[in-house]
Amino acid sequence: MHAQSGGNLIRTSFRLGPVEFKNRVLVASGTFGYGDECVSAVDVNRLGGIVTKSLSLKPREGNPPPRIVETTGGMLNSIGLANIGVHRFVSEKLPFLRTVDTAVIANIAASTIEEYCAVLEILEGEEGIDAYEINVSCPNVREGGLNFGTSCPMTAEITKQLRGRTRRPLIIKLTPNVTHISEFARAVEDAGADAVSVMNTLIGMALDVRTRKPVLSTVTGGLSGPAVKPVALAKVYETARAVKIPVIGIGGITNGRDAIEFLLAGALAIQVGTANFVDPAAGIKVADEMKAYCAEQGIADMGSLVGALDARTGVSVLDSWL
Amino acid sequence: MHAQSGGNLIRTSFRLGPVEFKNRVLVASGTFGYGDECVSAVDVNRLGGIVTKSLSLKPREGNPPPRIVETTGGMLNSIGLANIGVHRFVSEKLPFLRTVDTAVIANIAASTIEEYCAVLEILEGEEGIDAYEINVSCPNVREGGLNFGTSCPMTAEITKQLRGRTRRPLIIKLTPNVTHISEFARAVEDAGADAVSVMNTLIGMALDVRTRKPVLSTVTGGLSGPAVKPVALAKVYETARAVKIPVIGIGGITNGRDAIEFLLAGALAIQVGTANFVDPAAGIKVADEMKAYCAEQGIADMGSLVGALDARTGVSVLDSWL
Amino acid sequence: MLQTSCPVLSLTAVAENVFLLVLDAPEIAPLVRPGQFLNVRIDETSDPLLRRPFSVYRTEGNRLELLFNVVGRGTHALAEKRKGDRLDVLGPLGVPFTLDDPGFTTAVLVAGGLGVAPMPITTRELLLKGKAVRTFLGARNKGSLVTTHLVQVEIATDDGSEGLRGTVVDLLERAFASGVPARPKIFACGPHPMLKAVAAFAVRFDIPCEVSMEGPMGCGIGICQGCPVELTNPAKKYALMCKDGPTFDARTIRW
Amino acid sequence: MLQTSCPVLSLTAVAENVFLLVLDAPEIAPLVRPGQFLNVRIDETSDPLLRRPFSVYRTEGNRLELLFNVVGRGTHALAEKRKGDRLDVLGPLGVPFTLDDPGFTTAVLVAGGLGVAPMPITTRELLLKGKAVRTFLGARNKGSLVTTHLVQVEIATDDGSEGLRGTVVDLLERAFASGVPARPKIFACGPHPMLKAVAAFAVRFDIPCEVSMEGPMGCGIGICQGCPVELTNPAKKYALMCKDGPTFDARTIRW
Ligand SMILES: Cc1cc2nc3c(=O)[nH]c(=O)nc-3n(C[C@H](O)[C@H](O)[C@H](O)COP(=O)(O)OP(=O)(O)OC[C@H]3O[C@@H](n4cnc5c(N)ncnc54)[C@H](O)[C@@H]3O)c2cc1C
Ligand SMILES: Cc1cc2nc3c(=O)[nH]c(=O)nc-3n(C[C@H](O)[C@H](O)[C@H](O)COP(=O)(O)OP(=O)(O)OC[C@H]3O[C@@H](n4cnc5c(N)ncnc54)[C@H](O)[C@@H]3O)c2cc1C
Ligand SMILES: Cc1cc2nc3c(=O)[nH]c(=O)nc-3n(C[C@H](O)[C@H](O)[C@H](O)COP(=O)(O)O)c2cc1C
Ligand SMILES: Cc1cc2nc3c(=O)[nH]c(=O)nc-3n(C[C@H](O)[C@H](O)[C@H](O)COP(=O)(O)O)c2cc1C
Ligand code: FES
Ligand code: FES
Repeated sequence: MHAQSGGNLIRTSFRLGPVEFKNRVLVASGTFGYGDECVSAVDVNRLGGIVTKSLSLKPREGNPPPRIVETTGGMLNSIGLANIGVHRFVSEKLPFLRTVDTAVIANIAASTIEEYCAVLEILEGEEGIDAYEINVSCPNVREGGLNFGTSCPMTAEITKQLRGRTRRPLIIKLTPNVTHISEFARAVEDAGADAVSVMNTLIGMALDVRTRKPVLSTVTGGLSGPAVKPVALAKVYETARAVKIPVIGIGGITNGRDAIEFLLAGALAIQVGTANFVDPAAGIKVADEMKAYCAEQGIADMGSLVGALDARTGVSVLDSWL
Repeated sequence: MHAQSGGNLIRTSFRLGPVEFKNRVLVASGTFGYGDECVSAVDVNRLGGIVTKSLSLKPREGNPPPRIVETTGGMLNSIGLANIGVHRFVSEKLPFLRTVDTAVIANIAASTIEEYCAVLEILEGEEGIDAYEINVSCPNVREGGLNFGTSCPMTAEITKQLRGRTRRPLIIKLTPNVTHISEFARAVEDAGADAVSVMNTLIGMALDVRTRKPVLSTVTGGLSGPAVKPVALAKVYETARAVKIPVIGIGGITNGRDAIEFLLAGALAIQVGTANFVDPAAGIKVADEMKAYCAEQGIADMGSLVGALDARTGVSVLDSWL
Repeated sequence: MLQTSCPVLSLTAVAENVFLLVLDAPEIAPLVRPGQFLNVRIDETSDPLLRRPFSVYRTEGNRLELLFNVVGRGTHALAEKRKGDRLDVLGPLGVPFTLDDPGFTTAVLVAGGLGVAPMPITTRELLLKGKAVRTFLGARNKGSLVTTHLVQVEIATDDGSEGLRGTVVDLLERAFASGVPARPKIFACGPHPMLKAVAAFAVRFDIPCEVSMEGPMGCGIGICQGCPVELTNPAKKYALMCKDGPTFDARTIRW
Repeated sequence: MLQTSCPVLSLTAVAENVFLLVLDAPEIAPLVRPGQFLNVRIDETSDPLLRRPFSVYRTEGNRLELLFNVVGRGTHALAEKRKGDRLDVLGPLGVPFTLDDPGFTTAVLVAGGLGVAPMPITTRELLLKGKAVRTFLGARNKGSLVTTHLVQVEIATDDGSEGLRGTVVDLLERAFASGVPARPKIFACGPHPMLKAVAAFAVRFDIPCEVSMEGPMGCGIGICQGCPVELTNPAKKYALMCKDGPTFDARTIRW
């Protein structure tokens, strides 16, 4: 896809395996519903892709309220993966998603490896899904609720199992709540993943000093929004230098400048999350601003920005005395 | 120390071993110099304590500019532990610090375990230091620059070595850039630490899309300020439930409400960092607002708030489906 | 649902800590149904980050009126707006009150505090539909009352500085004790405990009752799942306040 | 150094994208020395989080005047302030220009862009000290020039819309080519590349030169170590811009 901007033809598209994305802006899982909610306000066809809300095998009611709280420059959520379940997704949402002219990525969540596989196998039988994104930031019921995503072997095992069941692009969405995210990226690369998404939310917490209770019913929740952008950029940078498979950058992106920062740090594409709540058309605006940046800088192929960071100093992440 | 507030006597003081702190607000390492810079604008005697800039054995020039960049609701820094070194600290700064009526905590940084010990031993010979805080977020030159603070055995070893050399309270300042900070807290507790400070900065990054360079000369830096508060609170909560030694809460505290949140989550006391840059009197204001809160809520001893969070739901940190 | 940038026509203090904000919103204003709300972006900065939801108070042609209380940093910043400033507004949002229902002839409007906000637009529509309207307002004190554009108003204040000393539910009890209106239906808006009491009252008198709920919202448009309201329905535990509400049949809510 | 809350007396556009902000600051204004700066808290929110540094443009009794360019969100928000709004100000900060130096009789003020900001207060003090003053201003174009409260002004603009077409250093070269002032000392303020060129010029003519530097600051008061300026001194690699500067002898800087 070529976009006319400032008199220049700018190549905005990219490929992931067999899938062509018209631009590098996707909307992040859990921040755009199933793609049909915003239709009246947003022309979804102008997005590079839609990542669905995490789908589980059975419908999930989600956590009790309150589920969200605003923090400085961000928000905490503990939605509890409320979703209609993969079966209703297939019957109620997929028909619409087949009609849109943008890539559709089904995000999968589960509490056992078997459940991940089961959800994927149901979706494998359906047309209209371009790729899978696997949410590993889920409690593993077999391991006393320990998060899959904080265990490198578990994350690799999920990847391996799913890889054996699909030829569609498989993207593993990593959690930032680990010491070295690049270890996880390498593990899933070895297990056959086609790409990694970096990052899911940071664990955070807020208290109400009047009631002395946690604001969220689950005590802690996931932090997202502009506040986390610097952390996400560092994680993308760490990951992109560690693996050969593409990295999709996520975390606090609200405008085209933010998105370009992620590309420079090594992201092939980016996802817009929390910003959709502030402005349902945020994804489209980000895409337009990225094009405007390229026009201004005389960049013909946006892909040339990926990893094009000029790290003048030789100092590495770990040398820096903070 | 009792403070009159709203007609009530409120106990604001607390003890850590032999040291009595007049209130629960300290200023964080690296955000208040050596305590003498702000004297004209701030009555340091109204603070619970001053934590010095990290002291190393030799003076350190610090990193090349730029060393700081503002981010949404926070800032990144890569100061590079610029400091005058422990010898000049003793001769030039300690005499002043002996005259102030507040607790003085010397923060120590080093690139080998021997250097940690050497700095501590020099300070052991001096009056006027009430406690030590050990900054383990430093690259270990022996391990190719790997951060001491992300290795549990290293962090424990530093603690053990220093414990053998002092009877003054020993506080280990933990990095949040690990999967389970509570493991580190338990390890230093076992190694003889008297308390832990939670948390140092999160690793983050910012890019200049015009020059395509990292903004900081070190590429990545440490994120601090209100943006990180939710993460810090969750880390304090996780730590306080894992160890018996006190936790000192740090991260994004700018007002009394923030500070009370940390106490409820389990912090015995708190430190104010980045907020000092916005308002050099931030620490004093936080202390005043904490007292006002207690007066309003009819709390006679601020200590009764420590860990007094009412976690109504039984859901634990790890059960929550983010 | 539309997203438009609306110039402020005026901002006036109408009671203690209560402001009336009038926007020029030719696209949105004509579409609003009583009980719907707007999701307003306070400014372009990230502090506050999220939009803030407000009921529509009144519309008149292209004019869109909101009534708001200053409670935190968002509403504080909103109260600083001046004529000509522009606000990015999403709306109209949510499910309106069901005013067509032929089953009632008297609408009983019950509002606590800023719960009065959706009542003027609701009143106008009810009167157009030929319904009788009675209005019961509860407030902290006389100074915080906003009674304009309402009809048949009865008042309760916490401190007794105007009307009955007590809650709006006490007021309702008293009024109904001296005669239940013909074929009534209650429309209530206010703090959760008040709505709960009104819902219980409605059950006791077996009167249909719709409530307009409040609570934290992430997006206001059904994409974040951040605003669950617990239902009595065993098959569907939660509804979304922003999309399935904010108005609900009171009997469907688990109070 | 003092911290006070100062009411805005006026805010006026004085050139393209340039504003003059006048504050009522009875505690700070009388203390300010030429070349010192203020660290201004833009508002109470966390976006932007940090204060913003501005040179003092002029003082007059209790009046404290700043001149600023709108470049980002902080200065954008500052340009929205209105009379009566209050700003939390830290100041006066930093090391002033050394104007007492008996070694010079003619002060050569060199400013690029908003580097003109500290020149009026400096000019007044120099004239009071009986020094001769010559002023060289560089700007993008005529519309962005601010020439008030200056004396003996010569101008260069990038587009030639006023004065010489070229840089302020070109202007300086030309002026000095037609005669070097008696016992001169340069005081320069502007973007880093310009200061570097002026410093090289001063070395070439062997003229004493002080520069006022700019760059990101964390605290403005010496407690964050965030504002290093690299020195030529082998024993001391960095000075702090906020505490040891912003004015420096140009020869001490590693350009
Ligand atoms: C559908 C709907 C319609 C509303 N209509 C109106 C209206 O017409 N007029 C009006 O004044 N207010 C209305 N509200 C409430 C209004 O949205 C909040 O007062 C506002 O969001 C607070 O923003 P703030 O930044 O000032 O407060 P914050 O700083 O965010 O919070 C301050 C305090 O208010 C509480 N609070 C925050 N958000 C809400 C909320 N959404 N509901 C209740 N309490 C909250 C917080 O818990 C906190 O105690 C409505 C809310 C909803 C959901
Ligand atoms: C000692 C000192 C005195 C100053 N005096 C004046 C003055 O009198 N008038 C005036 O208009 N400006 C002055 N500045 C510059 C002024 O501080 C910046 O323009 C301002 O901080 C930008 O804030 P912002 O939020 O609008 O921009 P931001 O959004 O923070 O940044 C916008 C752009 O400006 C750049 N920038 C940010 N901060 C600075 C800075 N401190 N110096 C240079 N570039 C910066 C950024 O890199 C970015 O490209 C001075 C700076 C210093 C250090
Ligand atoms: C309300 C909310 C719900 C989310 N739900 C999901 C989800 O179901 N699955 C998932 O993988 N990520 C989920 N996320 C994480 C986002 O997709 C994204 O990774 C994260 O929010 C960081 O990006 P942002 O800062 O742009 O929001 C959710 C985030 C938010 C704020
Ligand atoms: C500019 C700057 C310098 C710092 N220097 C040190 C240091 O020398 N030693 C240390 O242990 N922590 C240092 N820190 C970390 C702070 O002490 C604190 O742990 C962190 O900033 C989080 O708190 P805050 O959000 O309140 O700033 C520094 C932080 C900043 C912002
Ligand atoms: S507020 Fe986002 S779904 Fe209701
Ligand atoms: S800006 Fe903090 S030391 Fe200079």
